[in-house]
Amino acid sequence: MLIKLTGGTVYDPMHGVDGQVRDIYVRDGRVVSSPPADQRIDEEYDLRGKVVMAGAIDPHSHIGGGKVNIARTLLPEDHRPHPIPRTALTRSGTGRAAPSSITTGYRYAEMGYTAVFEPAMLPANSRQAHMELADTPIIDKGAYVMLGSDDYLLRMMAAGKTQAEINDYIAYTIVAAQAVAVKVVNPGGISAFKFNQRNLDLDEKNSYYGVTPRQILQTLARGVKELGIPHPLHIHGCNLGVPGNVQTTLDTITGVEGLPIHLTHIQFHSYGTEGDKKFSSGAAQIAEAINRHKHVSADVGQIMFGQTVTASGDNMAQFRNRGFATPNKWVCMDIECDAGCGVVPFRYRDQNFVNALQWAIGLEIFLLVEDPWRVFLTTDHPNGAPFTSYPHLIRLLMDKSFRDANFERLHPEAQAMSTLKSVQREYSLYEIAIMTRAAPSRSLGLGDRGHLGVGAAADITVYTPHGDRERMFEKPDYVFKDGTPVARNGRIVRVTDGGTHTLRPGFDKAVLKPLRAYFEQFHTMRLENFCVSDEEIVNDGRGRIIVNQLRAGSRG
Amino acid sequence: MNPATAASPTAKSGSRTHTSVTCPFCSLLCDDLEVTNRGGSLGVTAGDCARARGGFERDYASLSPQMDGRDVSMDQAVAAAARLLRGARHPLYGGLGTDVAGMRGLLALADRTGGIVDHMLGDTMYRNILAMQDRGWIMTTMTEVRNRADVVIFANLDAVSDHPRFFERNIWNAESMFGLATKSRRIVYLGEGLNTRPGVSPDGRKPLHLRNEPERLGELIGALRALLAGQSLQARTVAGVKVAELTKLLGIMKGAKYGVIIWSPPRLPFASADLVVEAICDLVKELNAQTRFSGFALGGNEGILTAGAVCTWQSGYQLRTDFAAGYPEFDPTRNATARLLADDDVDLLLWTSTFLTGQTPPETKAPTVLLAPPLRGLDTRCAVYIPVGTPGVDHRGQMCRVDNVVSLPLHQVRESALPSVAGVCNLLLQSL
Amino acid sequence: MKALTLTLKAAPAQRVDLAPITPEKLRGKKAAEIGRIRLQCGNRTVAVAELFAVTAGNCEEIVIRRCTGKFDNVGAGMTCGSIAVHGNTGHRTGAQMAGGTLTVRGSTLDWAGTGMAGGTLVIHGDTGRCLGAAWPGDAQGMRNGTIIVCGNAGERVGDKMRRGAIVIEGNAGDYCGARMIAGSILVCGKAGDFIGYSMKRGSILLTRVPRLPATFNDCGTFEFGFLPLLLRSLGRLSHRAAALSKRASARAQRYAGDLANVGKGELLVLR
Amino acid sequence: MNINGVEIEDTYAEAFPMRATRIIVTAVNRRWTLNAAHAATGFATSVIACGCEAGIERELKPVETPDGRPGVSMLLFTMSSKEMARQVQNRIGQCVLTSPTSACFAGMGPKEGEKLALGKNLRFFGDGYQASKKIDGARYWRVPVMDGEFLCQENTRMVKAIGGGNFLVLAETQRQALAACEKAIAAMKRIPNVIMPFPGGVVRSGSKVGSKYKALPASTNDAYCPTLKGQVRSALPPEVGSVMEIVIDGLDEAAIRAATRAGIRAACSLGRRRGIVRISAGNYGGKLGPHLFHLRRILK
Repeated sequence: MLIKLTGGTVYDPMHGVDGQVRDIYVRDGRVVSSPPADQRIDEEYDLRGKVVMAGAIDPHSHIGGGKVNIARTLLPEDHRPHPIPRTALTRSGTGRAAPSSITTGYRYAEMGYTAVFEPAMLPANSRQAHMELADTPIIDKGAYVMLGSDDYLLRMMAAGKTQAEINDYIAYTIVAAQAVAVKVVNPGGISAFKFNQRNLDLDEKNSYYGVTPRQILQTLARGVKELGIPHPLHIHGCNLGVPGNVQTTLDTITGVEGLPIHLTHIQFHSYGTEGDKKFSSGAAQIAEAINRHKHVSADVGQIMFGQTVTASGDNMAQFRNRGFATPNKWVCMDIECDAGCGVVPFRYRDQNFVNALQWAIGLEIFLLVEDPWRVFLTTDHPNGAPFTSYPHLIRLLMDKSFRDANFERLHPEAQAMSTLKSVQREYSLYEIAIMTRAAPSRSLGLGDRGHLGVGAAADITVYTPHGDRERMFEKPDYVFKDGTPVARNGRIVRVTDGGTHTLRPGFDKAVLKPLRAYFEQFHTMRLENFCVSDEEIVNDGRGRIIVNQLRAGSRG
Repeated sequence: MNPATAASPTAKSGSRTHTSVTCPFCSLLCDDLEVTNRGGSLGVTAGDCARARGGFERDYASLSPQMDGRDVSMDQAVAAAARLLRGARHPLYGGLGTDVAGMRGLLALADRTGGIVDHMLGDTMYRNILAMQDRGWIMTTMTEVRNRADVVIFANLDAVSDHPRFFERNIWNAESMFGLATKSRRIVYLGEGLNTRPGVSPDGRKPLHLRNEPERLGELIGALRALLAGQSLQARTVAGVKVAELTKLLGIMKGAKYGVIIWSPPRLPFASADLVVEAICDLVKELNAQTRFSGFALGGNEGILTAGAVCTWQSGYQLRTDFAAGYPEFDPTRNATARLLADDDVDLLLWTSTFLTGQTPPETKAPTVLLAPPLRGLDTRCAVYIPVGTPGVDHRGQMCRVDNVVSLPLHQVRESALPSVAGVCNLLLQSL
Repeated sequence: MKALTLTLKAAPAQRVDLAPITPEKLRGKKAAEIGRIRLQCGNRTVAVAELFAVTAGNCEEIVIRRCTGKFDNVGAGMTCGSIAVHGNTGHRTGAQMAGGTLTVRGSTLDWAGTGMAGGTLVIHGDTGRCLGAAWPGDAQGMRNGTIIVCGNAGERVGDKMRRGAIVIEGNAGDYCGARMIAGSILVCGKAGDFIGYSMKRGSILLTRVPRLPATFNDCGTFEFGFLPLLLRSLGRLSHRAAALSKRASARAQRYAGDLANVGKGELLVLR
Repeated sequence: MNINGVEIEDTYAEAFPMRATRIIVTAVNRRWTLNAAHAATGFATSVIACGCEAGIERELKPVETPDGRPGVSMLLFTMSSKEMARQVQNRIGQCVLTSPTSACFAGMGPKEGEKLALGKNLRFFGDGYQASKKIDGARYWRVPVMDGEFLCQENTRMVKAIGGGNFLVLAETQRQALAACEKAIAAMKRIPNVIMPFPGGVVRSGSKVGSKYKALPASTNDAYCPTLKGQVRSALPPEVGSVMEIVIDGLDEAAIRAATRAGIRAACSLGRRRGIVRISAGNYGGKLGPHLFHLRRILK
């Protein structure tokens, strides 16, 4: 089956293609070079006047795993006004802030996304995360395994184990949990909360292990690098949401000794304490630090106004924020001496000073970070806003007058505290293609995804250009997943099952013996059963494992 | 093959022994069982308890699919069941005693046929879910209890009656991660008619036992909350317990470094028990202003947590969800099995039960399709009976554990020709 | 102009969602159009005309005859006009109603008046559980309006009620006024166990001392100036309330609680 | 024009816009309604120094009050809505809330004028133990106090009104002037929507604008002081030995006209034979207010 996409205006930053008119050929799910003139074309799509990009990639969206299902359970009132009826083709579902898994797959595909990454998979919960992701159709999935408050790591660090030994444990955990990257959330803080510590600053010791967040960050970042994990350590830092945490974030950037790191939902970590209300934007400092430190990338975690739910592994922060729960109900969990989670519904309001400034801070970071290869477009779904607000966010980045009009509706004191209006920058389509495709793909080491070169997987999204960029990005004309047309004008036309991105870093099998003993001694499940097997993911052919390459030169 | 996994049975002299087997017959999902298969008959040789033995060691009869009591082929049975489903104006998918894959299949059917899903223990589940949906909670998981809890309060339950190995695995475990001497844990029982012997510590220390009237537990918890808030009560006794004793209990709770209060929805068998659960959850939240305290819910047998979890991620709602309108609608009282059947609201019952109990569907005028293992003595008098295997015995599977966070793989411990629930659902879906 | 009348022809086998039949949704529609409205019945839909004989009339004033407990959401969401039901109704009768008058000359099943925001709901017979209560997950039950039940009510009358008034002329089940946030409930007959469970604020008016929860403290007997106002107001819709309004002094014994939860609610036993 | 031989001078009373509200106070019996109402409307003769002008409009029978107890309706008049809020809060807070068995209600319809806080702020006296009740669309606050519970409606309404209606009774002697005024007040009290804010409804110290003392904005109306007849340009005929004034605040012109008519007629009922010489009115040449009440037109 040979498909020709004819005459589209192509944006493919991985190959430096910035709006050139090109034909693209797809055979058996892959982009191929132009065939001989006499080759029969099975299907042709006339894309003259259309914008063509690779399928979009969301590197940070909470779409599966225990805390998401807790959020779903917690919010029947958010589902009720948002029913999704079944069709002859698609299953029914519900929800907006925490949509059902099947609906999540459809919605992403309809928006032209072809891969989404769950960023906070607890090892103890990895099986359920994969089960939920398996029920998220069409898109490819992947998950970052959460380390840093797990007893085994902290125990190893407290005992002075070597980096090599720790690397084996990290590698083992990635493989066992079927992960594609490593995430750390409030390093050591989730554990500290279980010992009744209510805050844990970068250099504050966990009261039981005596280990500090800085040490954990360094150890994990180094391990990730040495193991050749493509994506740098994915960091949700200390002091999330605390005014003044901009300093913690700057210290984190400089505190990892040049090791590559990715700072996630950095908007929530960019707060100063200036002004009458002791809350101000640290965006300029953060952006300046990212511009200067080339080893750092970030995603923003933009907030949008309206009802959502915050779901995080950081139960220390979530417990601290419980008073803001709207509606007034929330869940915190301590989990398996491994991690935790907190789910707090939240309503961001443009007439609330803090919320308004949070909105502005996120956009300031987007616009002040110069290199779009190092800042990714996220709302930390659903923490900042549901992922369905991406087209709106893209318009805010691409359209200054629209952005200013929205800015002028903010709480006046927040306007006074923000420099957003003085920022002239408008993102180009090329830059949007970088931050939503090429950059996440490169950062995660997805190889054949996120670009349109020969050999690339044919995940392709086609838009009709429109002055209103929100309209343009809301409902792409065509979405191809592995060469199959799955959505047309924002409607699903074919339901497929995506694959699961994983990594297979090598580790010394000697790590298994103490771990197995440790599980039997302390845990409530056996090591063998803790591992998520390949066949659980393949699931009789419904799923597929994609093993990504480690970075060259690594130990793997 | 994922190189990190390594579980394979050992074979010797005609028998095969499977280790690290997960037991699907109670929601603890103990996975340290050893199951020996001698020519297809199973024996639990390590990690056993009455439930595990009752599940693994039960006998199957050689039952074929049936229609109205007559043996038919699988194809005929599936066709008949599909015909019933197609014609149904409001089918109920009940029982739901199955694994993740089975539940996925049943939900696909329910969505397609506009049916209702409810579990045989749906009443018990909603004691927790309603409380959680109204107020949220602070909860903990089994490994945390095992390693961290210094005060453990059992509210209206003894744990061992429904989960025989709870104390062995989580309370009197020999070692703990953080140097907690498990023998020194403070155990408290609330309620009557409890087997409190397991609560005596290995060094002989007796638990504290307050004998409240079980159905007035909510009032007792309310009194603890009032006392914690600094209120004074005119009442001298609460639910049959002296206020002075409650004050003492509150002192123990406030003094905990990591306290855990455990309840079990099936052990709150009275109306509006969700309000009692809510009170417990509120008390836990309030205690966390100073110290660390968590809730922990037992119950959840017969796969209800699995059924609820899968239904939630696929539809947004827990069970008692109705797909009749073309999208999920949730009504925890109207969509309750007993009520739907009593009021003749549904015209077809598809009943699934593969674990320890519930293989006899409830009485109803509506035609019934039964998916259950071919247990000896099974009553198969219904419109269509389709024998299925037991997940974790006859085929692989996955289930969610009692603490709602951990899921475990289920293993196949004997050869079986029986289809899985998921397999039958797929056949039905194709025949609709 | 006489009322628009729907007369049930034959009882349906499955439950029917009657939410599309309210004055504001039918406004401007002719009888034939109304007859063509599809109602969800089990997993199919049926036309109104298949179930009911439709007699043209003023849509602001709807009469439903021979109604049965298979009909859910009767009058749900109505904002104006009136619906008079002859017969029984199913679940969620008058749910989320915000105005107008809904009268059921029979009994209802559960969740009548859940999330009600205004208007008047009168049930001549009995009602099931969770009258005027909050739907699972919702922060508030009844937010305004008045409910009168001439018969008995099941458990959890006014659960999480935020404002408005409920009169139960007969008996109320257990957990009456559970988690009340504010508002008033009058029980003329007997109230069940666990009254006022976890109530924050609000008043439950009783004619006899109930089984008192341990987390309510006796405050004594006093004159309450608001009682005559409230009883007179309720008396316009309820004979029993009117009788109490004439008979009772403003004196009542006050029990404060639930001390487990703020404790600013009260049980008032009329003297 | 004359009535019973009393001359009605061809002049007018000059009145000015004010804000007004009506508040109903009830209590266990008549005595305690009056105790509360007298205190609440006390020291409220003139906005010049009292901030407000207030008085009892009438007593209410139990069937007329919201809670079925004896009551009193009071009218309060101020120069601004802000001052009204302050006066109501202070007077109800200090004089009604404090008065045993009292309760306090709005005396105006829910659609009239604009909203005015009544119990809305007073409730905070309850220190968190106050409770609200909404009955028939109106919110009430229940404030726990030492004798039980103080019930106070959350809001009343405030309307545009008129202050400074008046007439002067010119008589031969002090005693005769007072007798005429007492008659007038008795008649005027039957008129709704007005109060006569001075003690007993009568003022003997009418004033003129300005003073020889710079600090004073007003001073005695020397032209009407009988004892100065020989020293100043007196407005009094020789036979007049005493002048008294009745000041009227009312919700609208019609009410003031009705009160003026009833008052003058009653005063004149004593007639010239009993020493009542003339009825006049105070004005400032039309400079002070837009409302002019021509005596002769009113009495026609």
